[in-house]
Amino acid sequence: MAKQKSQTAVLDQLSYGPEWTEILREMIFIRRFEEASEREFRKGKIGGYLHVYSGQEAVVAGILTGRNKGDIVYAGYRDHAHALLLGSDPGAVMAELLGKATGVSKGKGGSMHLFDVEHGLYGGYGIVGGHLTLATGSAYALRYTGTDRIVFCFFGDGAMNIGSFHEALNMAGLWAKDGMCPVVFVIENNGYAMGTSVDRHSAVTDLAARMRAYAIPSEKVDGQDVFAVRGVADRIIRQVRETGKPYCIEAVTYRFSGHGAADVQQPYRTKEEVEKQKHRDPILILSNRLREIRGLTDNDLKAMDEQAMAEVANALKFAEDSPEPDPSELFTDVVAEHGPVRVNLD
Amino acid sequence: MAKQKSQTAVLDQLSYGPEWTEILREMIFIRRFEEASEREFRKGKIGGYLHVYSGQEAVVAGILTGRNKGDIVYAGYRDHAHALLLGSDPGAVMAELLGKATGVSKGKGGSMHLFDVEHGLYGGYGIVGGHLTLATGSAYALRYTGTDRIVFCFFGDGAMNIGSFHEALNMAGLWAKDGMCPVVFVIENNGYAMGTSVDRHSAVTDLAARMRAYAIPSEKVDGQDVFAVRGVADRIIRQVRETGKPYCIEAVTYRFSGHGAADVQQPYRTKEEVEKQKHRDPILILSNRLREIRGLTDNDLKAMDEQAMAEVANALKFAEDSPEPDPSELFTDVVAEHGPVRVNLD
Amino acid sequence: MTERTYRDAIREALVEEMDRDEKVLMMGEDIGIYEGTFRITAGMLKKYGPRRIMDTPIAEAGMVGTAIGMAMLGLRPIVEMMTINFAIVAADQILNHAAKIRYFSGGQVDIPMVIRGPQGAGVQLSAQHSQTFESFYGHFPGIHVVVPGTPADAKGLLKTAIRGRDPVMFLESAALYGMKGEVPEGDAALVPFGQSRVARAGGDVTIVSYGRMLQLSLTVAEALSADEGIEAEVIDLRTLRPLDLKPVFESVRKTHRAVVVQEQWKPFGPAAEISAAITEEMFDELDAPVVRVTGEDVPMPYARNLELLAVPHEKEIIRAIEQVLYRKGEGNGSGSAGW
Amino acid sequence: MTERTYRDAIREALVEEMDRDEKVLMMGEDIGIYEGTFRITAGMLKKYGPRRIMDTPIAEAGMVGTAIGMAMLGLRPIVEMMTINFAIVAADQILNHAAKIRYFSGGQVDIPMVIRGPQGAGVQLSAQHSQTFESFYGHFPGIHVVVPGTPADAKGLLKTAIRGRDPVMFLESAALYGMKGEVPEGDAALVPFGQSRVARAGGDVTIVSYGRMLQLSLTVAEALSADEGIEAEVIDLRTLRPLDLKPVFESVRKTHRAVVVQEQWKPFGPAAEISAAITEEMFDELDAPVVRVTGEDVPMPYARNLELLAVPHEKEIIRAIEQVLYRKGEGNGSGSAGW
Ligand SMILES: Cc1ncc(C[n+]2csc(CCOP(=O)(O)OP(=O)(O)O)c2C)c(N)n1
Ligand SMILES: Cc1ncc(C[n+]2csc(CCOP(=O)(O)OP(=O)(O)O)c2C)c(N)n1
Ligand SMILES: [Mg+2]
Ligand SMILES: [Mg+2]
Repeated sequence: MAKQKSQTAVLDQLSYGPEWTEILREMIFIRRFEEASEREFRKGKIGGYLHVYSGQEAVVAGILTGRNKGDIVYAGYRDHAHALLLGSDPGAVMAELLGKATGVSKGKGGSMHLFDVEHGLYGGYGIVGGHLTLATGSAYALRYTGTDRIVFCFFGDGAMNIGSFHEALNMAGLWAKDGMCPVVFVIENNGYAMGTSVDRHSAVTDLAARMRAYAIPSEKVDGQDVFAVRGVADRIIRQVRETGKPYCIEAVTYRFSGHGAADVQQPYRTKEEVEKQKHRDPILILSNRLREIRGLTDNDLKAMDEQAMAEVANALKFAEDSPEPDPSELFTDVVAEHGPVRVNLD
Repeated sequence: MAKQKSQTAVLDQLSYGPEWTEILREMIFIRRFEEASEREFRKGKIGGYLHVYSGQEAVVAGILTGRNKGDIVYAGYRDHAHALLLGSDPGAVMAELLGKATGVSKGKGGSMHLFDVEHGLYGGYGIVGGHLTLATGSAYALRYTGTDRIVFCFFGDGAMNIGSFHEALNMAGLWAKDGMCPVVFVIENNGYAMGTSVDRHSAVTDLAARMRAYAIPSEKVDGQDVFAVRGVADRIIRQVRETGKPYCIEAVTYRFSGHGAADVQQPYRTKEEVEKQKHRDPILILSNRLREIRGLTDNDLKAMDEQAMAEVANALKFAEDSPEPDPSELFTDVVAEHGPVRVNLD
Repeated sequence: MTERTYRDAIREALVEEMDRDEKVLMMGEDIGIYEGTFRITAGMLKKYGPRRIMDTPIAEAGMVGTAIGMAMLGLRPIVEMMTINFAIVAADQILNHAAKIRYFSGGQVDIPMVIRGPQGAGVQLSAQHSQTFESFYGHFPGIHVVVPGTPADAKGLLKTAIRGRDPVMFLESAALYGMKGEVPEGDAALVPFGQSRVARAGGDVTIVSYGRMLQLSLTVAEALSADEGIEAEVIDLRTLRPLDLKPVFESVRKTHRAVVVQEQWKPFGPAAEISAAITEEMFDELDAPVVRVTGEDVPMPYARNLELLAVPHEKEIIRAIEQVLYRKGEGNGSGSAGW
Repeated sequence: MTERTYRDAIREALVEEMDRDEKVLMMGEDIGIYEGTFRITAGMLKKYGPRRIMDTPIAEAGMVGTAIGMAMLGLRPIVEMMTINFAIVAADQILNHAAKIRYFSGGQVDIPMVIRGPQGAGVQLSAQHSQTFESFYGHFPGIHVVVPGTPADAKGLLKTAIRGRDPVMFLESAALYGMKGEVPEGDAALVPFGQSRVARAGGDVTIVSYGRMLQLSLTVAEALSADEGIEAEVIDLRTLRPLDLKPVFESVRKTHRAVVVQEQWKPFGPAAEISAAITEEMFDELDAPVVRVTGEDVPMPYARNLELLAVPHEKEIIRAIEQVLYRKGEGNGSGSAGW
């Protein structure tokens, strides 16, 4: 069904322009970047928690390529892909993972707290569901100051059961009445909250349907098919920007790696399940489509992949060569006296 | 519609037995008790916050008269009626409001924290929505130990927008799958959260419908018509007891007094609105019904009312004559060393 | 200078800043149509409209979190907590988000927001509604904690809070709303954070306090002066984060004796920090150990007689002063009506 | 006595109590099928089944609140917080409900429940995931706060917590999970609350600590003994509420000098209470002001080099000891590898 929808969505919305090759490039790059970060974690170069996006690339790629400049993005701790797609310097992102002074957050945030206001990324949060309220407030602020910028708020299926989710969505539903809440809420439904499957953590497993409790319209989309995601995104983004009312997209996707780099055994799912899902690798789906439609060849793919790996290698080299934060940084950015002002409305 | 439903509900469920005269007695008594407590507050005999139940009597009366002994009740801070209906000594309830040693909570809780484990009342809570999680856990405990006792959890329309409501209901919906959550959730929808009308605090104004987000079945009932409430309650209580699954009743009611004793001006509603609602006084509705059906006379009513006022006067006298808590009570009941054990499962 | 109540001083600060800067807005439960349970926002919905005076659902985490999202984009939201007790519901948004985002973002955003509301005991609101939170919030770097003890400071510190670039917990004393005092007009009222002040000069003993306990301490100081000729110097901390102890140290260097007065529970309470800091700084100057006067270590009871026993009173402060002056017992017998 | 890791000591306590009393059950995120992020509950779902090992949604307030409702009816729920940081989300349920219901009900119910999980810094979890909470919870009457510093205490105090009648915040040190030590079997392991202990005897200076900082203090004490012949007496507080300072006072009466070591921020932190209490009790016995060794007053940074600078180290403890011994500077030059 989702498949079908995607087809029509695509035909409605988009030509099969060269842009799709770019999107494929992005997705391959994200995959290679995440593979590298997992390697660096195992080498001990990356500390703390590390949550990668492998398998979910079509969600971020399909939605954020439809954004306008000036739009604002909030993500959880699984946030590398969001930063990369928004145009953060891959070197600065990798440097953040390595805790270097050149990191997007000066090495103070790490993998869970990527922050890049210049490119619209307002974090990068480690408390499940904690950022939904922030996204809702930012949407109000954008409207309050009369811009037509909108907010994208990404969160996992598991985040829907915590109180702050509920409070944020009800407030968003109320503010929607006055067109004061332009947010695209994106459920990155990868089927699990760590080791707990959706049917074990959510009384209602049709997650998009739960938005009815807040009078927020929603729909499901095949999160492995970037055509489908982008198709929905283009329509919804236009609508949210025009109306100032929130909308929720449930992207049904799958995570290929463990929850975090420490999740090796994965007792909550079978190898077979993962293998089966890999037949629906979003990169595979897009590249096959482009073979059909644009005559993409193995050589093209190989070239793209080599380019991606080269760029990742550069990013890693940059990060490795970068200095640690200066010890004085320990005491900066606690309160304003030390921090720069960045008012992003004027 | 609700009216109709009530009729049929009644015919389905109940004979017009003498029991109804008792229920009327209870409701009149509660009304008179609340009027007295408001008088004592104005006299300065009652401190803190005081929230009375006047106008909502049919909700508690219709639901709790259907309970079994051993069932457990949780309420918010608007909890006098619940205690009285459960059989707490009116003198001890009034003594609690006056902060006396003979109060149900030894004078330590006050109006918002009536507690009477003997009669099944587990409080009495002042943080909006804070007790829904407790009720859900108690329901699990009752099932865990193999009893068929159930929990009643009363809360206001305004409590549905806070996080703990959401977390409790989703957990209840999950535990329902194993029949481990026998709770009757009762929304006392009196149209306002303090001065904020339902349409201004809840994105979805059909409150019962919001339970779908938790896979918890629900229905609305006319909360001013005790026949209707009791009719629904009898059916639901049986079902919840049998299945161990939660159910939600939205009782549409109205509060005749201010939100609290301090809410005098009530700028959020008109005198006309209140007057209009008083035509639907639950005591009026029930007494008129009993006139038709059981030939209740003015004298009967007069007698009931005089009896109620006499009982309230006694309760007040008992409370006034009671001593303040002993100063040593300041330091008791902080941790167990000082408190009695009351394990209520064995 | 005009005489104002503590409540009106707060109102005045809000109105002046709302008039001054369109980016300032308020949200809270029943602050609009209902005009606020303490009427701090009376008339404001009419004046500023629903976009700037926002009635919210009962959702403290939602209020604080959305305010953070507004503040990061340059608005200056003020969140009214009906009482500060309810902010515990939003503790994660305040302590794990508002207080930390500047840091883990590497300083990429300001978070100019104020969370304000009444705290403290005194009108039989019992256990869940009678608490004070200076040390609870003061322990965390990244937020400012303000506890005004006079109408002038209520206005001046609130204006500073609203114009700042960081989250501020602005803890008002419900019991002081009716208190009157001289309040400066406009910008003349501004009071910087981190500047404790000498509220009363004296050479015999130092009393350190803030908020409602400051007024209690001043009453005691006057009584002691009149009845026993003891001149207490009273220091008003005003902000607990940032915490300015310079005036405290200077005073103790004179008096060699200090008493710290706080309303809430003693264990791990604010007075412990002040006491420890004084001792660390000037151990050799102290003629007596610093004594803490605090509320009783119990949840707040409802009954009037018990509530009165639970909070600090003049006589405890006096006893503490006698203790540091090694005059134990004495004053208790003194005929002063006050005690 | 058998040698166990701190982690296995906790497991053993849980298993023994689950076996002993059917009313004991556990809930938490991913404690069942996933077997716990720190594998504390590995194998337990299989052994006890889903009714007693309950996987919950991500809903800390829901977990704590439902546990209170179970506890009031006589069950003995144990809530695992994946890390204690997440308990802030449930702060209202813990501090305004669990800690107060006994009191405002006039003592009508027991609330036998334990909230447990790892806390502390050390593995680059950055600002939201690296905190410790002893004073945060310790300030509130009505809950017990336990901070075990050895495998034996981890087991003994947890068993006591589970058998108690009040809510307990059981704060484990993530950094100690791998630490080994002798652990008694069964009931012999029980350790009562409110009994601080002398972890190392010595006559020159008193070090007061608990949890991970206890181990750091012991390391320093040994090094100082070996390298400088300074014999430090180390007191392990074990529980911060109830707080037993008798052994501390006795020790200081001998040494006349005290250093308090805590991991978290200094302002309004746990060490302030200990320092103030010591000074109040025995001002005249002190030859030097009590010195606090604490983490830096900043949110925890991610970068390894910065995180290392943010938490207390041997050398700060040594510097503090030299300070109370008026040997400033000296030891820094000492060749000891440790520092
Ligand atoms: C309030 C809170 N509780 C628990 C955690 C620990 N935790 C981190 S990620 C996670 C699972 C989240 O699952 P989901 O929301 O589906 O996002 P996904 O990881 O699948 O992308 C948990 C429980 C947390 N970070 N915050
Ligand atoms: C968490 C929290 N926030 C705010 C309050 C203050 N308050 C007390 S009652 C109330 C309104 C509740 O309305 P509703 O739930 O509809 O119950 P009703 O009073 O109408 O019976 C509010 C805002 C509170 N007690 N707790
Ligand atoms: Mg997920
Ligand atoms: Mg209501």
